[in-house]
This record gives sequence, C-alpha cells and structure tokens, in this order.
Amino acid sequence: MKLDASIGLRRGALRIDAHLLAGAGETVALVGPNGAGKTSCLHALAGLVRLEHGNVRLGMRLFDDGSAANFIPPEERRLGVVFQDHRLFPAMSVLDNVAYGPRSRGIDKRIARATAQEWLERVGITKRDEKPVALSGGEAARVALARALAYEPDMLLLDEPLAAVDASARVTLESVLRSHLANFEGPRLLVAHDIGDAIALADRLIVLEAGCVIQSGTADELARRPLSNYVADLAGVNRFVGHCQGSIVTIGNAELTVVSPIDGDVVVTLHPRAVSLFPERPTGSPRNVFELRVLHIESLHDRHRVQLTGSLPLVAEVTTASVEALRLHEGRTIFAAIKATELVVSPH
Amino acid sequence: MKLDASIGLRRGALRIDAHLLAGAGETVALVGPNGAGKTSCLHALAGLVRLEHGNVRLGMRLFDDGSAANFIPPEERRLGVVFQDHRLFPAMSVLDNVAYGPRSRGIDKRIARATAQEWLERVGITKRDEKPVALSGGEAARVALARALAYEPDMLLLDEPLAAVDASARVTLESVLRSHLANFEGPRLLVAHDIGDAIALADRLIVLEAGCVIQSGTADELARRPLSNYVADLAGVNRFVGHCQGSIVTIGNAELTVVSPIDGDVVVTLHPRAVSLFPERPTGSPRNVFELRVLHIESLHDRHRVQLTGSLPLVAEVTTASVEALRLHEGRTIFAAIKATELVVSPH
Amino acid sequence: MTGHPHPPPRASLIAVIVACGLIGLPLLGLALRAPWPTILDQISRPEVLSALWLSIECSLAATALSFAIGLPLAVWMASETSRWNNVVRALVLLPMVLPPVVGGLALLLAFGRNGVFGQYLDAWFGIALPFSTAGVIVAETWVALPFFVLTAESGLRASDTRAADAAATLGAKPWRILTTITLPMIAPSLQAASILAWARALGEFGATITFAGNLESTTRTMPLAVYTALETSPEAAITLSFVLIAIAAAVLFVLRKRWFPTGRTAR
Amino acid sequence: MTGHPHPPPRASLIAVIVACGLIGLPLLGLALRAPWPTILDQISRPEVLSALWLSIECSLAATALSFAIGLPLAVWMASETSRWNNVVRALVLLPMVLPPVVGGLALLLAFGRNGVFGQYLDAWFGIALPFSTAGVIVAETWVALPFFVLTAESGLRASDTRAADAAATLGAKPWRILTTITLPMIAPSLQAASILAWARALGEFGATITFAGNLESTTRTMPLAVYTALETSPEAAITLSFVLIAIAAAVLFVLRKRWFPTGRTAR
Amino acid sequence: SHDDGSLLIFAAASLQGPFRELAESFAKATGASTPKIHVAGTPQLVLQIREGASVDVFASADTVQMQRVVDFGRVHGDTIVFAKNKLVIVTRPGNPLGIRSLEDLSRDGLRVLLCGPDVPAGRYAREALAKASITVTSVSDEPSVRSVAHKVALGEADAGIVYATDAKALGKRIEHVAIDPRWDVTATYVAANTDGDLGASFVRFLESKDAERILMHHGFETP
Ligand SMILES: Nc1ncnc2c1ncn2[C@@H]1O[C@H](COP(=O)(O)OP(=O)(O)OP(=O)(O)O)[C@@H](O)[C@H]1O
Ligand SMILES: Nc1ncnc2c1ncn2[C@@H]1O[C@H](COP(=O)(O)OP(=O)(O)OP(=O)(O)O)[C@@H](O)[C@H]1O
Ligand SMILES: [Mg+2]
Ligand SMILES: [Mg+2]
Repeated sequence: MKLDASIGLRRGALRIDAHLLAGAGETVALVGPNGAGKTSCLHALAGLVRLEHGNVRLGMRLFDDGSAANFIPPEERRLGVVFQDHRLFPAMSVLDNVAYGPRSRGIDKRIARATAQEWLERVGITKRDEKPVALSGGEAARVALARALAYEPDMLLLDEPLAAVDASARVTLESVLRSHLANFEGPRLLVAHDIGDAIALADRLIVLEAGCVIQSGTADELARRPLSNYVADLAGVNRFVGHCQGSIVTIGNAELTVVSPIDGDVVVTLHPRAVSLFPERPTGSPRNVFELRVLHIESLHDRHRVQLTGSLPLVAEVTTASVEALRLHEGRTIFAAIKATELVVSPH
Repeated sequence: MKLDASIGLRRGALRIDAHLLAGAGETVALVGPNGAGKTSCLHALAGLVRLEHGNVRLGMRLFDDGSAANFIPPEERRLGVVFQDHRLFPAMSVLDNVAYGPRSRGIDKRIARATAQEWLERVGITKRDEKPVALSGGEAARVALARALAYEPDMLLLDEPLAAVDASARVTLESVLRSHLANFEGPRLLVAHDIGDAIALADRLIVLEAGCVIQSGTADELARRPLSNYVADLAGVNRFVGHCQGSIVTIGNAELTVVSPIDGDVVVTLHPRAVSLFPERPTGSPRNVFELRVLHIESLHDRHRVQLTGSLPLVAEVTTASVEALRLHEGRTIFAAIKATELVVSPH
Repeated sequence: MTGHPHPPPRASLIAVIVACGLIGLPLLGLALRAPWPTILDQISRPEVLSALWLSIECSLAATALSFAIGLPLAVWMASETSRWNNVVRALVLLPMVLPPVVGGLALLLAFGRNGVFGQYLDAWFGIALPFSTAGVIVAETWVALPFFVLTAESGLRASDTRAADAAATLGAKPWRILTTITLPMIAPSLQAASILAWARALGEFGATITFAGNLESTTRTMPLAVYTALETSPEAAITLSFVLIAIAAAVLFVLRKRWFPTGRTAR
Repeated sequence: MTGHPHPPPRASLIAVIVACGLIGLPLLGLALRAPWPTILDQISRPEVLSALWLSIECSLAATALSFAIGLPLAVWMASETSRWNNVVRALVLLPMVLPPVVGGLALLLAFGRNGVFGQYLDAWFGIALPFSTAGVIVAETWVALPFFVLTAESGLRASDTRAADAAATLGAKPWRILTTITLPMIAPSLQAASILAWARALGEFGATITFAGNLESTTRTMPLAVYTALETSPEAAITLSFVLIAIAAAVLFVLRKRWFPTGRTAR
Repeated sequence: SHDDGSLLIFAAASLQGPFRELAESFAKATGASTPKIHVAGTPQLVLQIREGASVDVFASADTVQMQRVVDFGRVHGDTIVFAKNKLVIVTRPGNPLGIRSLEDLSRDGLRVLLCGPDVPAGRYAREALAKASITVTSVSDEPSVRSVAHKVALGEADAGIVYATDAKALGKRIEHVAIDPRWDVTATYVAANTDGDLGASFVRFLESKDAERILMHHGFETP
C-alpha cells in the first residue's frame, strides 16, 4: 500500500501545491519552517480539509480528487492521526480516549479497553481513569500517539508526535514507534521540525517550504547539497549562492577560491567543522581567510557552534577546548579559514 | 529582583515540593521528565494555582504563602507567561493578542498596537489581522512569546517556548530572547525538555523529578555527575549505580575495574564517546570488556549513538565510518571496551 | 479546571441584588398573601393532587419530546449544510412570539378534529388530541420546543469542533461523533435547554387551555387549576402557585448536584 | 474552523420534518384562516400600529434590561464563589414555572400601589408602575430575565477558562477579562439568550395584562391586542398574530447574518 | 383617574365591543376626554382593584365579583345594573345535528361545551340546565364564553351555551338556537363608581338612552 498524493489547496494566504510519495512500510518525514503547510498537508491527507485540485491515493483507493463525488470522509479512510494540538476528547477518560478507535471499528468494549491499556503501557502512561485535563503536555502527547496506534490504521500521520516529550521518554517512544513500524504495511508520514526526530525515525525527508516541496532525500543527501537556506540550517551546514568565474566564487563582497573551476551561478556548501578559527591571520596554506566578528556562541554537548558575521556570514563548529584557547566571546574579532577542498560547489 | 520560591502543592496524585531560586537577570531552565510538575510550578509562580504550603517571593514582594490573605492574584504579579498550550485569545486578532498586555497596563490603544507590531516583527510574524485559529503551531508559539514580552513583565515564565518552533526561527528567537534578556532586570524561568534549548538560553539548570528538585547546576556539572538516570539521559551519558570494593565495582552481573578504589555504594558515569566497539574481543590493555548486543543505532548529524544491551546496558557514540567498518546493525553481537581512566566514580 | 477561579467582577453583585429584588419581591408579596395555615388542606385535596401529578407528567413528557425532536434539529441547524436552516430556525422561533392563546388556536386549526391534519388523525387512527392528555403534551411541546432548540443550537455553535475532527479520523460516523464527543462537551447547554423547556412546559397555560381544554384529571394541569381558582378565590390560587413553585424548586434542588457541578467544565 | 464540516447524522432530518410539522402545520392552519385581503387595512389601523410600536419598544427595552441584569447575574452564578448561587439560581428560575397571570399578580403585590415595595415607589417618587408603559417593561423583564440568565450561564459554564487565565497573567482585572475574553467567546450563547428573552417578552401576555393592564397605546401590546380582538373577531386576531409573526421573522432575518454566521466559531 | 386626567374604566372582556363606543359617546356628550378602557377577565380586574388600581368605573359581568369589590370598600354609591345578556345554544353553521332545545343537549354522544362552574357564564348555564332538569357533562370547563364559541365554530364540540352577544359577534361562523324562556337565565352586568365624581358621571351615562342604543346594537338587553 503506497501513498501518492498531490495536494493543491489554499490556507489563508498560503497556496499549497505539494506532491507527497511514501512507499509501503516507508517512513517519510515532512520537515519545513513554521507555516510551510505541513499540518495542512496532513489534514488534507486525513480528509479534514478538502483538496481544491490534485488527488490523494492510498494503495488502490482514491481518497479525494477535489470533487465532492470522490471525496472519502475521514471516518472511512482508516488513518492514525496524531494532531499537533493532541485533540484528546475532554469528556472521556484517558483509557476511553485510546479505546475510541477500536470501539469505532466495532470491537467489544472490554477488548477495546484491554488493547487501550496495552498501548498506554507501551507509551508509559499510568493514568488511565483521569480526564485529559489532568495530563501534562508530554503525557497528552503520548496518549495521542497511543490513541492513533491503537486504531490499527492503514497509514500513520504524525504531526510532531515527540515535540512535547522528554528526553528519556523520547527514546522509549522512538522504540515503540520503530517496533510498531517494523511490522506495519502502510506508509507513515511524520511532521517534524527537529532534524533529530526526523533522522531517528524516517527513511527519507521531504522538505516543504511555503507550500511547495523544495527537496527530498536522506538526511545525508540534504546535508551534502542543501537546496535552500532552510535546508542548510536544518542540516547545520553553511550555504552560499554566488557566481563562479574560473576558480573564484564571488559571494557578495567576499571571494572564495574553489578547487574545481565552473563558470556561472553556483551554490557552495560547507560543513561548520571545515571552518578553522585563528586569533591571528594564519600564514600557512589556506587561501580562504576572512576576518569576522563573533555574533554568538552556542554550546552543544561537547562542541560549540560559533556564529560569525562580516564579509561572509559563517557558522563554525569547534571543540570546547578551542573556545577556551581562543578566548572566544561575543563581539571578538577572529580569523576564519576554509580549506578549498572542503567546499562543495554545484551549479545553481 | 530575585525569585525565591518554595512551592508546595498537590496536582492529582503528584505532590510538588520544590525550592526554586533565580537571581536578578539570571535565566534558569527547569528541566525534567513529563509529568514532573514543571508546568504546575510555573502556574504556581504565576498565581494560577495556589500554594498549599511554602511561599513565593519576587524581590521584596510576597506573592503567596498558602494563606488567602497574602495571595496576590495573577493580574497584580506582572509576569510574562508563555503557556505550553499557548492560550491565545481566540476572538481577538493576532495584533490585539500581543497588544493585550500593554493595554492592561493602561497604555493608549495606538501605542500598544505599535508596540505589539514591533514585537510581532521581532518574532517573525507577519499575520497581524488574522485570528489565532489561522496560525500554524509554530506561529502560535511565537505570538505567545511576543505577547509575554510585550507586557514588559518583572519576571519571565516560559513553558517550552521553542518546542514548536522550526530550526531557522529557533535561532532568531533565541537571539530575540537573548537580546531581550540582556537588559532585563528580572529573573527568567524557562521550562524545557530539550537540553539544547536549555543550554542555549539558560545560565543554570534545575532538574525536577516527580515534584522534587533532584539537581541543579550548569550543563557541564550535570553531565559530570548526573544524580539520576534522567539527568544522565538528558546529558547523554551512561550512569550506573553499583557497589565498589577495592577497585572493582559490581553492577548487577557486570564488574567494572576503576582506577581509584572506594568502598561502598557508588555511582559510575561514563561518556558514550569513551566506549570503544570491537568486532572481536580486543587483546590489548582495556580490562573492562563486555560482550553486548546492538539494540538500536541512532544517527546524529555526523556520529551514531549505539544502544547496547547485555550484562551492562551501554550507550556508545561512534563515527559514521566505524559504523560502516564494524558493519553494525541491530541484533549484532559486539565487544565494548571501557578505559578505566574514563570512568567517573562517586559515592552514592 | 486548570487555573484559578476567576472571581466575578464586584459590580455583578449589584445585578444579583437587583435581580433578587425584581424576582424575589413579587414572590415575597405572594408569600405574604398566601393563606399558609390552609396550605396543607389545599395540597391534600384530590383534585389538586391530580393536577399536580398531571403537570409533572405532562411537563416531563413535553421535555422529553423537546429533547428528542429538538436535539437532532439543533444539530441540523448548527451544521449549516443546507441553506434552509435559516428558514427552519425562523419557523421554530415563531411559537415563542405568538401569544399562547393564539398558539392554542393554531394547534386547534392544525390538529383539531377538523384541523388541516387533525381530521386525518381522527379519521384514520381515531386519535383526537383536543380535550385529551396527549393534547396537553402537544401544546406544552409546541411551546417548549423552541426554547430547547435555540439553547442547544447556541451550545453547538460555541463548541470546539477539533475533537470531533479527531473522532472522525478514528473512524467515528457522524452519529457516534455526536453522541460520544459533541454532546458530552455541550452538556451544560443541554442541561440549560432541558430546564428551560421543562419550566416553560410546567408553567404553560394559554395554549393548553385553548387546545386541550380544562378537564379535571385529564387536562387540568396546575396552571389551569390556578387560573380556575383565581375566578373564585385569589388566595387559593396563590396557594396552588406555591405548590407549583415548591415542586419546581424541589426538582431544581435535587438536580443541583448533577446539573450544576462545582467546577466549570474544562478541557 | 479547522477541519471539515461534520455532516449532521441522516436521522436528524426526521426531526427536522417532525418539528416543521409540529410548528409549521399550526401556522399553516392559522394562515389558511387569515383574511389575507384585509390584512393591509388591519395593519394600517392606528391602534394596530400603536400596539405594534409599543410591542417592539417594550420587548427591546425588556431585552436590554434582561441583558444588563442577567449577564452579571449569570457571571456571578457561573463563578461558584458563593454557596448562595444555588439559591439564587432557583429563585431566578421560578418566574418560568409560575403561570404568567400569577406572575402578574405577584408583581402587583410587590410593585402595585399597595405593594410591599410599590407603596414606597408611589409615596416617595410618585412612580406607579401598574397601567403604565414602564409596567409593561417590568412585566416583560420579569418573564424574560430567567431565560436570559439560564442560557447565558450555560454558555459560561461550558466555556474554556484557559484563555481567561492567560489574560489574568497579562494584568487584566476580572471586569476586563469578562468583557474582552469571556464574552466574545460565549457570543453564540449571549445571542441565543437575547433572542429567547426578546421572543418571550414580545409574546408576553398574562403578566402584562394583569400587572400593566390592557390600555390602548399605553399598555396594549400586540398580544393584548390579539386577545382583545379575539373577543369579537377571530379573523382580526389571526391577522394581528400574523403581523406579530412577520415582525419576529423580519427581525430574525435581518439579524441572521450577524447572529448566525456561516462558520462555527472555532478556537 | 388616569395620569392625563381621563377616566379609567375597567370592563369585563365581554363588554369590550360596546364600551369603546360608549366611551366615545360619553366624551361627545360630556365634553370630557375619552375615557380609557381596560378590558380583561373579571377576576383579573377584581384583583387589580384590590391591589390599588386607581380605577374610576368598574363594569363587571357578574354580581358576585362586584360584591367582592364592594366588600373591599372601593365602591362609592350604588352599583347599577346596566345591561343583561341572554344565554343561547350555539352549534356549527347549518346546525347539522339538529339541536333545537336544551333537552337536545343531553343526547348520547353529543359533545357539549360549557364554561367552568366558577365562570359566570358557566354558572348561569348550569342554572338553566338545572331548571330544565337536564344533566349535561361538559367536555371541558372552558375559561370563557369566547373559547366555547370558538371551539364550537371549529367543530371541536357539537354544541355549547354562550351569551347571545358572543353568538352575534361570531356571525355566520356559528348558528344559534334560542333557549326556551322558561329555563332562561339572564346574566346581569353591573357597574359602579369606584372613585370620584367623574366616575359617577360615567355610571350615570350608562343608564342614558345613548348607552342603551349602543348596548342593544351589540346584542345586549337593557334593564
Ligand atoms: N484555518 C486557517 N485559516 C487560514 N489560514 C490558515 C488556517 N490554518 C492554517 N493557516 C495558514 O496556513 C499556513 C500553513 O499552516 P500549517 O499549520 O499547515 O503550517 P505548519 O507547516 O504545520 O507549521 P508549524 O510548523 O508551525 O506547525 C500558515 O501560514 C497558517 O497561517
Ligand atoms: N488539573 C489537574 N488535575 C489533576 N492532575 C493534574 C492537573 N494538572 C496536572 N496534573 C498532574 O500533575 C502532574 C504534573 O503536571 P505538569 O503539567 O506540571 O507536568 P510537566 O512537568 O509540565 O510535564 P510536561 O513536560 O509533560 O509538560 C502530571 O502528572 C499531571 O497529571
Ligand atoms: Mg503544524
Ligand atoms: Mg508541562
């Protein structure tokens, strides 16, 4: 069973025109900036908003092609949806929330509750008789996930299922999802703004920006050749658009020397680790040296990300030791060197 | 102005008993697993739930000491609260949502709206006349942040302000928050479950578990000596509780040799990078070698986290190259070696 | 409920006092004139008991009918799937503005023995509504239904449809969504709607006496008994009114805990 | 509104048909008997015009009063800060179950010239409510207020208080929270409450005739005019009823767009 | 008297027709402003008077109710009988069941409608039936003659006993059958001055020739 959707609709000022494909058993992460239309796409797949044009097919079934006649309402699509705002049923106990899907499928109340109980245990929720109002944000997210999974759907649509979940539980939930996904025939679409979540769960990423699919591929492919600044940010790499003549790329006021000469407009990408920082202008081999100012230092677990500004806005990744050695602090002026061999240049 | 709160209250089955301190201008991140009581603490500080015992003081002002007489209602506390569920006003335009705080302070409508407009621009929202229902999840989070900041509060209470925000916007918002925080006299309390957010914005972390403060300190301090498994998970380190006799620590069925002999119950922590993986039992120096099975491989940007199970459950961090070289896959048996010098042992 | 109980603005106390004055003073006036010592005698008179019983029976039946017809109607009206619903809404509201006596007359014209529809009821099924207890129920329903429908519809309109969307994705058909998700969420509105409809039916006089007549133990409900008593002795009428008031107050008191729980419903 | 329009369950159409029959057939019956050719003459008669005008005036005034008193009262009742609110709620509901004639009597006992309170109104301020237009407004308010209060309270009870909490943290005092956050959120309930109160006031007969009398151009509202006409000519009464119906339908039609917007309110 | 100085007259509902004309005629005759007329059920009028209504003239459909006003001490001077009303039997147009007399009302299966025994018209009707020694069970104790007349006109009942004036007001929609004078009971309408002198002048006017003409025109009989 594979998903083949071409979604055309308007949401306020945003026009969405996106083609989404997900194979049987494949997990696809839909990533993109806020307001790109990720949730809207999910709702269109679920049948909660109607297509204006395009069509949605799951396996042999046509769900919607913009006409009223072919529209299959959500209750007949058999999808497991986790909403970004959870949407638990306020008047029902947590257990009944999770048992709701099985009950809709006509399963006996006792059995449905037993199934629900199992799913609650799997996602680590012990409150079963409370109303959703008594749940914390992360607990609600887990119940929402349990509710979608307990329905045994043909396709999973998860809108930021882990955004409110804590570090320990995230590991558990990821493994719940993975073990569930392992023997699940249908496709899954996962909305995530956190690349970590996306990489951890998805086989492939689809990047949506302003309603359009910009790029799609594995995380590595995205990092290697980010097609937009957003993708570069997401993958944590530097990306510049410039003009190349011979082996010199002109980017604004800055010039970069590259190894392989191309002529024309190019995109240059560069991993932050390939940027070295020096207190003085280095005298050795690197020809691409820029005098820049430190805008901000962000500490990751064991490394630091240094945002630089000046003729070429750069992000560098350095070890905690070097931050101390270089006495880096915001506002300090520093020299950044880039090896020409580390630059990935491709035509624009 | 400093915050000195000792919060005692019950939420359902959870009993919260937490002492929170935040100096003037200090940013404290409140981290902890789902359902630990972070949101409840914030609500108690805001005056939305009442203390049963304890007291809340901001600067010279007593907000609550559990008695009705000394309770200052939320509208007189002047706090900027960002709610986990945003809680925008559904019947008001986005602009009026943000202008609401200034208007409450008696500021002229025109001026309040101009201020609101500025804040909206700062957080990157261009929709000003729409109702909140037309916002995406991340957009709503930003409006909620703008609304709290526009109020010019004496203390900021932010409940997961960045959880729904995308990668690019996160950078912008962090810088908005930082530049705002720079000339802000009051303390800020930030709830986060993502250690990245916490480290990026906070000077200090307070870890709340099951309603109690377990540990507090900088991220480094937490990583060096995690006082609970949750903190270890959060900081991404391995943590074991065992019994030490001479230089041998017994952890369940496993034995670890350590450098400095202590007697008694100990906690052993270990960075995942200090775990080396071998296809065959290594013959060299490391004495702490365990035959383990790969449970799961998680890819980070440029490294992989390998979860191992067996006599000693371990997490190892290896480069992408070694994953390929070792032909790591889930279910494979492998040998993990730990250098005794990398083990941090402290009495329990 | 998350959050603290929002105190009502101080100024609202003025309204409480004015309202209690407006409503309480007349009741006090009545109470002062009521011949209290005779009230027990009055209540134990068999015709009073039968009127009381009939009132309760008919008003509950009318409330149940209003619920059964009014709820699906309100659902239909709130769903906006047809452009007819404005027409239907206006139609449903009209009995409210019609003086009850005219309402009774209209009912006679429709469901009377020679009525537009009533003649067939009579000819085909031998059912005659006028001068029967069923007629009382029809008259009370006619008067109470609009109150039920409008209140229930307002609740539905104010309700959040997001949970209903979620239920649809979990395979729930419209009927199941309605009963399991929407109705529990608008319970306060349904309660108010039922109380309004019941109270309106209980106090109904004009349409009942016109349509169903005034026959002891068949159609003479308490309001009709009060009216009849008014012809001869206002004191007796006041006493009977107090019986009616007491019944209403008792019912509200019994339902108090169930229908007006101490916390607001929260999500 | 996020999400798709939930279709109402099919079965609801049955209710629509039953309700239309129950309410529409009697109106049809009336319409068949109405002397349509003479209706224009009827309407242009000065006493009809004055009754019409008086009806509109008084019913709107009563609605405004119900709003002004009923809204703060509903807020107070919904806030549960006092254990008196069950008592007040029961009190407020009682006018609904009292037959209107008894209600009028009660008003006379309280606000009449010899009334518990009315004697002071008369002695101190020279105000006499009975047989005055103000009396009509008082009678209509007495009857309409409970409908307003109960509907508004149910809306408040069903409303989500989380936004109100947020407003409190932003420095809004209870009064400001009420007007800027809560009331816009329960707008559908307030609209329904106003319509119910207005319709009830417009159709009020028993309390008005008993308390305020039946005096042309001072207290003879349309329902009283209908009653008076019924004494001599049922045709005239039916015509007048249709005028009343037409006015109500026209008002609802004009308000249709504002009060019943096409989408449900969503958060 | 009323705020603007005009007379305020309380009249039983069934007097509504003639009293409009009487008021105008009175104004023309005396030069006073047209009296205001409040019509409602007699019991309601009595209640209103008891509760202090500042009424000048009370015209009751019934001596019993008038007596209660007298008992309150509100009547100045004497009460006068100014009109009488006969009872008639009413049937549907064309009198399909051929009802000719009171005796016919006791036929089996005949649906007869009377006012309640507490309503004057009902009391009179029962007196007449009693005189004729006929037992009739009413299908319902109607609150007013008007509603009896309407229901007979609509065919809800086969026959009813109402005042001659009501039968007249309904015109062709109803057929009326006179009651044998032997059994006839006559309703008396009484009026009294309940306030100052202006009221007395209207009460006197009720006995005038003008008033008599108007009352007769509406089907009343005059004493
Ligand atoms: N009901 C609506 N009415 C009008 N505009 C809407 C509505 N719902 C969404 N939009 C607009 O559509 C755009 C896409 O919204 P959507 O919720 O799909 O974004 P998203 O990609 O899920 O973002 P996020 O990461 O913030 O959740 C947004 O700009 C939003 O303002
Ligand atoms: N209104 C309530 N009634 C009963 N229990 C509640 C209520 N609100 C919260 N709780 C309980 O209190 C505990 C703490 O909730 P809280 O929202 O403070 O957690 P949290 O630390 O913010 O978690 P998260 O990271 O998931 O947001 C939870 O177990 C929750 O079930
Ligand atoms: Mg979204
Ligand atoms: Mg929380």
